[in-house]
Amino acid sequence: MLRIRLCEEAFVAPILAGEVRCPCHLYSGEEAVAVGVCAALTARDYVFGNHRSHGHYLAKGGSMPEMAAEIFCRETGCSRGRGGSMHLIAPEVGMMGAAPIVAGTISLALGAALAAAIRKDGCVAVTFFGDGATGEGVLYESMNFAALRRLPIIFVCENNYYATHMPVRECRVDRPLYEIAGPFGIESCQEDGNDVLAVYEAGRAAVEKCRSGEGPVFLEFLTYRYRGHVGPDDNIQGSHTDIRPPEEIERWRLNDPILRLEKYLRERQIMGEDETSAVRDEIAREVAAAHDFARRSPSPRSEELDRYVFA
Amino acid sequence: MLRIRLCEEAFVAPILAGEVRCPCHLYSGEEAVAVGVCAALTARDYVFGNHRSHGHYLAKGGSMPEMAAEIFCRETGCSRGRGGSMHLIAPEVGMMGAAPIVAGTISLALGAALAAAIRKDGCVAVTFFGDGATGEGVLYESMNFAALRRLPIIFVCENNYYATHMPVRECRVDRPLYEIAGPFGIESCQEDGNDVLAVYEAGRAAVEKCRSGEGPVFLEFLTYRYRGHVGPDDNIQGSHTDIRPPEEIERWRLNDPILRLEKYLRERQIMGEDETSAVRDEIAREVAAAHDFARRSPSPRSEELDRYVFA
Amino acid sequence: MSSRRVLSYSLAINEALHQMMAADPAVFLIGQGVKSPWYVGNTAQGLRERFGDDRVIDTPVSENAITGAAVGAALAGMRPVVVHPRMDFMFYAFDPIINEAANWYYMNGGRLSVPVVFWGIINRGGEQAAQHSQSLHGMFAQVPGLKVVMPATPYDAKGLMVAAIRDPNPVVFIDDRWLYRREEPVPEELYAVEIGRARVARAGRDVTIVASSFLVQEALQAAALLVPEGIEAEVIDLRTIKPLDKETILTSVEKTGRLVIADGGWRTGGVAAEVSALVAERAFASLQAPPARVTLPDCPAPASAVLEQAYYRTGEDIAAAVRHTLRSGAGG
Amino acid sequence: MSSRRVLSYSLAINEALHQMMAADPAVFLIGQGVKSPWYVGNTAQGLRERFGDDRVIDTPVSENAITGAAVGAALAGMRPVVVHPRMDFMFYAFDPIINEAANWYYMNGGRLSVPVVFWGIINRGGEQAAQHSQSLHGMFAQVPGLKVVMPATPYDAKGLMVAAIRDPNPVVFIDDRWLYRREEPVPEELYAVEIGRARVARAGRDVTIVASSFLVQEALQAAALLVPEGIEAEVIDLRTIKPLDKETILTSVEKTGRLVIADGGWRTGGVAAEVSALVAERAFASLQAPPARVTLPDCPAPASAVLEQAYYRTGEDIAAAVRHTLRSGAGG
Ligand SMILES: Cc1ncc(C[n+]2csc(CCOP(=O)(O)OP(=O)(O)O)c2C)c(N)n1
Ligand SMILES: Cc1ncc(C[n+]2csc(CCOP(=O)(O)OP(=O)(O)O)c2C)c(N)n1
Ligand SMILES: [Mg+2]
Ligand SMILES: [Mg+2]
Repeated sequence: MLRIRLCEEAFVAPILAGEVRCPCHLYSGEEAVAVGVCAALTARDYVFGNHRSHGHYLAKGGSMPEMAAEIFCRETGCSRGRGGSMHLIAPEVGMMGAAPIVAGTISLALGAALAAAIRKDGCVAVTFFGDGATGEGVLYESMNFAALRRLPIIFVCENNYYATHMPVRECRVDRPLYEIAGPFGIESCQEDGNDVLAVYEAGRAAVEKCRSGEGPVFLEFLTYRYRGHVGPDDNIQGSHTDIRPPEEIERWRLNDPILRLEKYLRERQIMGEDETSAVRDEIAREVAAAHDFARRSPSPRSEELDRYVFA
Repeated sequence: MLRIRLCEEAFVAPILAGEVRCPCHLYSGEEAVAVGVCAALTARDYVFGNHRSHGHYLAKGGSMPEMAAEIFCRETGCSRGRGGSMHLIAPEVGMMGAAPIVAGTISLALGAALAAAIRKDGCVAVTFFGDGATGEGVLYESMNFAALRRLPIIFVCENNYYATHMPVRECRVDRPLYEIAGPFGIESCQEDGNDVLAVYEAGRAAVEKCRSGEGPVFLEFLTYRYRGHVGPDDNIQGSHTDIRPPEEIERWRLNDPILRLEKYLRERQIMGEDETSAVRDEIAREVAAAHDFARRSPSPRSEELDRYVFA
Repeated sequence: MSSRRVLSYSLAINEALHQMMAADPAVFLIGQGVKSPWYVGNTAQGLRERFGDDRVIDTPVSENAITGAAVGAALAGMRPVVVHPRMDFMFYAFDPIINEAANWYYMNGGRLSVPVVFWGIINRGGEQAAQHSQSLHGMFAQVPGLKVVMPATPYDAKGLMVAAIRDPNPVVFIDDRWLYRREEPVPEELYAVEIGRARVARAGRDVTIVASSFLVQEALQAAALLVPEGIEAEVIDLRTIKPLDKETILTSVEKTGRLVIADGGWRTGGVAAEVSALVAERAFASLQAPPARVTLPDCPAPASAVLEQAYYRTGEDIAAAVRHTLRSGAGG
Repeated sequence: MSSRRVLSYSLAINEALHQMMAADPAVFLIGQGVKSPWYVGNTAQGLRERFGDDRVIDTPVSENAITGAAVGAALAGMRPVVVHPRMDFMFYAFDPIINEAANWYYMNGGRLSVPVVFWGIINRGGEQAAQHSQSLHGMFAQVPGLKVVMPATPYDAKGLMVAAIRDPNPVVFIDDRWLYRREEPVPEELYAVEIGRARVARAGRDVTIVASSFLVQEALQAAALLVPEGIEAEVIDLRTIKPLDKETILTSVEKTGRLVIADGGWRTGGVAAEVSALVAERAFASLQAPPARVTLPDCPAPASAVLEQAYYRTGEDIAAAVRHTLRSGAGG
């Protein structure tokens, strides 16, 4: 989680300086979801992300320097500078890609699960999507088909209470989100998405179900983003579209998944402050090196504009 | 119901003779749904149909001769021969149209309900669709939006247990269909779709709710088609795709909505056999006249091919 | 009022919406982000405050149903404008736009028309990459039953939005955020710009440049670049890409004998191909050189700004095509 | 085995599927109606019995998710064929086809390719009207990252299906039910027809007729009609409409100097427009007359058989266009 957090926060300055130009949807505050779920997966399992996937990519084991380079749109980026922040991919560790069309990757994960079912290879597919994606019909189509064929797919809904400027209550009636899976006969539950251990536990159980042919599973995690919808702060950046009450943000700051885990580790004397800060320093160095790598990397060459249209 | 039944059955011969060529999805067996629901509506309320809408059109008050002429693809048809069986329309009585893209008209009815809500004119919109349409995501999107804005729309699912060659159990898990509305906070229920009085009662209650701002409502009606998916008999017509067990068809034949109503009327001495057969004769004459009108009508002229591209 | 009042392109759209909503209670605006300038810039400003939540409707992320709802409301007598803050999102809504709206009037023998406006915003650049950069005007232009307008100026942005709303048919209104800050005098009164009518944006005798939307400005810039070289280009702003104003195009090419078409879509089968085919069919004898197309390459939009710069077309590219065309000898 | 074995167009597709599924366990077939000849004729016969429900998957009516699932399975290493028994239904699936599949390889810098086949069947005629008659090949041809094939013969139907499945990129495979009963000798062994390569279906010196899919047969019929008039038409079967085989087209027009393009899509912005624009650009000096297009009018498909007859194009229409072209004097 700390790797994600520090890496995310390190983008704030370059974004504000205009050094990073592509739209960055930062994951700060939501780290426990990606980390908890991905900890339950192996590198052969599949993850599909959305527009806010820095965390999914890192948690699944993607290379930090390649991610940073991609966000700087450099040739050394994981998508060779063709994709930017919203297209992070690392097939070698099962991060199959991410894309910003809301709900557009849910059916892709469905297909990966179908592939696993056809091959009977025991792999599991995970689709990460936001509360906003529950507005898109393709989610329901995907749940129906997954349930019908008992596919090994975990629908992970990151409910951070907002879809851009719209609170979830303006996007659907006031009923728990996870209930949408019920009519398809899909087991679903709502969990505290800021408690990484609870997330892991839910993820582990879901993976186990999927591996033993009892999928799919739908998991709703309640969480919160500390940053703007896009970039560090929607209000600073001019569009003044962050309508979230400051008290609400403050409340969630106190509920920080990283602070909570640190407290847990401290209280159980698993890891003291010294160790934590050593880890923090080490990660800070890793992040600095990744950014360095990105900054030093060349941009794609314009003569190679139409490379990669066809394989 | 009898008008629909006799009108439908009168198409069997011309279809088999190749005199009617457009794809006809006959409604025989399902009449109680259209009749019961539309009896609860006024001409100002909106109905949108699907591919199997002869019954919806007639029940809403569309002209039988114009429908027959349309099915014969004549210039005098309700769609002037441009649409055929799958495009029946009578805006003057609130039959707003029908179209065969599965689930494609659900959102149109949603829009009519939205129009009614904006104008606050008390009108109600009804969308008729089959069990097959519950596979399409746009239904869920429409339910969500309708619920969010409490729109006066009734989702009428005609569950006839099959979507072409697919039994409903191969289209979704074995759970009641009407449950899909629950997670959106939409009141829903399942009714006997072959009991016209029960359908009417459910329709009436739903209309009342919608008119008083307590919509939307979702109604699932269990019913059965006696004919093929398209045309009189899928097996006779060569594609051999009617996989329904003969006993099942037989069972439903005994559960005929028209026989049931006749029995009800007889038992309560509201209408005896004599009266019934007088009505039957009168309808037979009406149907014959409608078919006559259709047959005598001219086809569209080829010079007018591109009339009606733009208004 | 002074017709010298200057207005930006985006506020010209905003004014059209204000005036049409005030003039006709059947008009309403619906779509993702109408409450949020992040989505629609200032094109919707003041509308919600003035006309209320009932007629300015922000929505869940449900492009298919919301677009269909606009179509259905139009069938029920309203005049909806449904906005897609990025055209890329419209792929979810092709069924209601094409299968339903475009076909409805025809397949029902003219019994019900569909006075809906599908407003799609081109939102490209800024390293947003392939799914957040596309313009789908070339696809919509193929569809019978749809009209497609692409204003290049604030004046036309207002006038074409008004015309689109008034039109009894489904109209796809396409703007480009790169135009939003462009300013010019815009009349304060309500007016319409006729759909299906192009505009000679600059008269010239040596070559015809046909362009639309953002590329009209680039074409004018190309024309300016060419003046010192003794080349007088005629620039035609299509304004409507479906149906095309054939007469204006043909008249110009008959005069100049040479044609360069600038279009913001991909090369294959786009509007530029249609204009080229049209001219080849109808003004073949006038053509003194092969018609040239200046379009996006057949390549998705890249993220990297370096690649973006190579990807999008400019006045320089158009000028280069003109020079090349003028060097080509008389053919055929 | 005898290469004289005669097979119908639909069974040629069926054989391609049988052989590819037998050859490669990664190949599977998914879509509405693969169990039902009402949907897909006999193209899928015997597959379920042979390869089981796991690899021949009939589905609920959920075009969007099912098409997306095919894309996702391709990313996960499979070689899915997803069938749409009518192209009209594909409008629900434009997001996975275009936003996702077509862009994936590019926007991820070549990290993962998408070996999926989008099989769309043109199912028109029979008074099915506007929503059950459309061919969307012209739209797919616009999209970078997609290949689009339209076999006209049983031989090509088999060979192009094989090539489409083997191709590492998303390929749209389009057939027309009006071709299903056409028969010719088809080799029994597994073979591929190269994507991107046209075929001279008939050699001739007076005019080039470019056609694809069903209209190739009509073009050949037109050529036969013209022989008694002393006209020798060269007929080019495009086979692949994206990417176009430019060389074959240009070589022919350079020889004949005259061009008629027959395409089964609407007129505006279709494949015919692209071919016309291409030739005008690249073989302008050879053109002795305006290129002509024989396409559907810009009109939705009607129901009435009388109107259908006026709507769809035939060999007669192509022959008439050829005669007109030959009467046109040298232009330019
Ligand atoms: C199809 C589509 N419609 C609209 C958008 C614009 N959009 C970008 S992010 C977003 C909301 C996402 O909200 P949510 O799914 O809750 O994810 P979060 O940003 O909260 O993580 C929207 C609507 C989009 N990208 N794609
Ligand atoms: C978008 C779309 N996909 C597939 C079809 C093919 N199709 C025609 S009718 C039908 C099934 C309809 O079943 P259901 O909704 O239950 O209605 P019923 O025919 O039983 O009345 C299908 C899949 C279609 N018309 N539209
Ligand atoms: Mg959210
Ligand atoms: Mg059914």
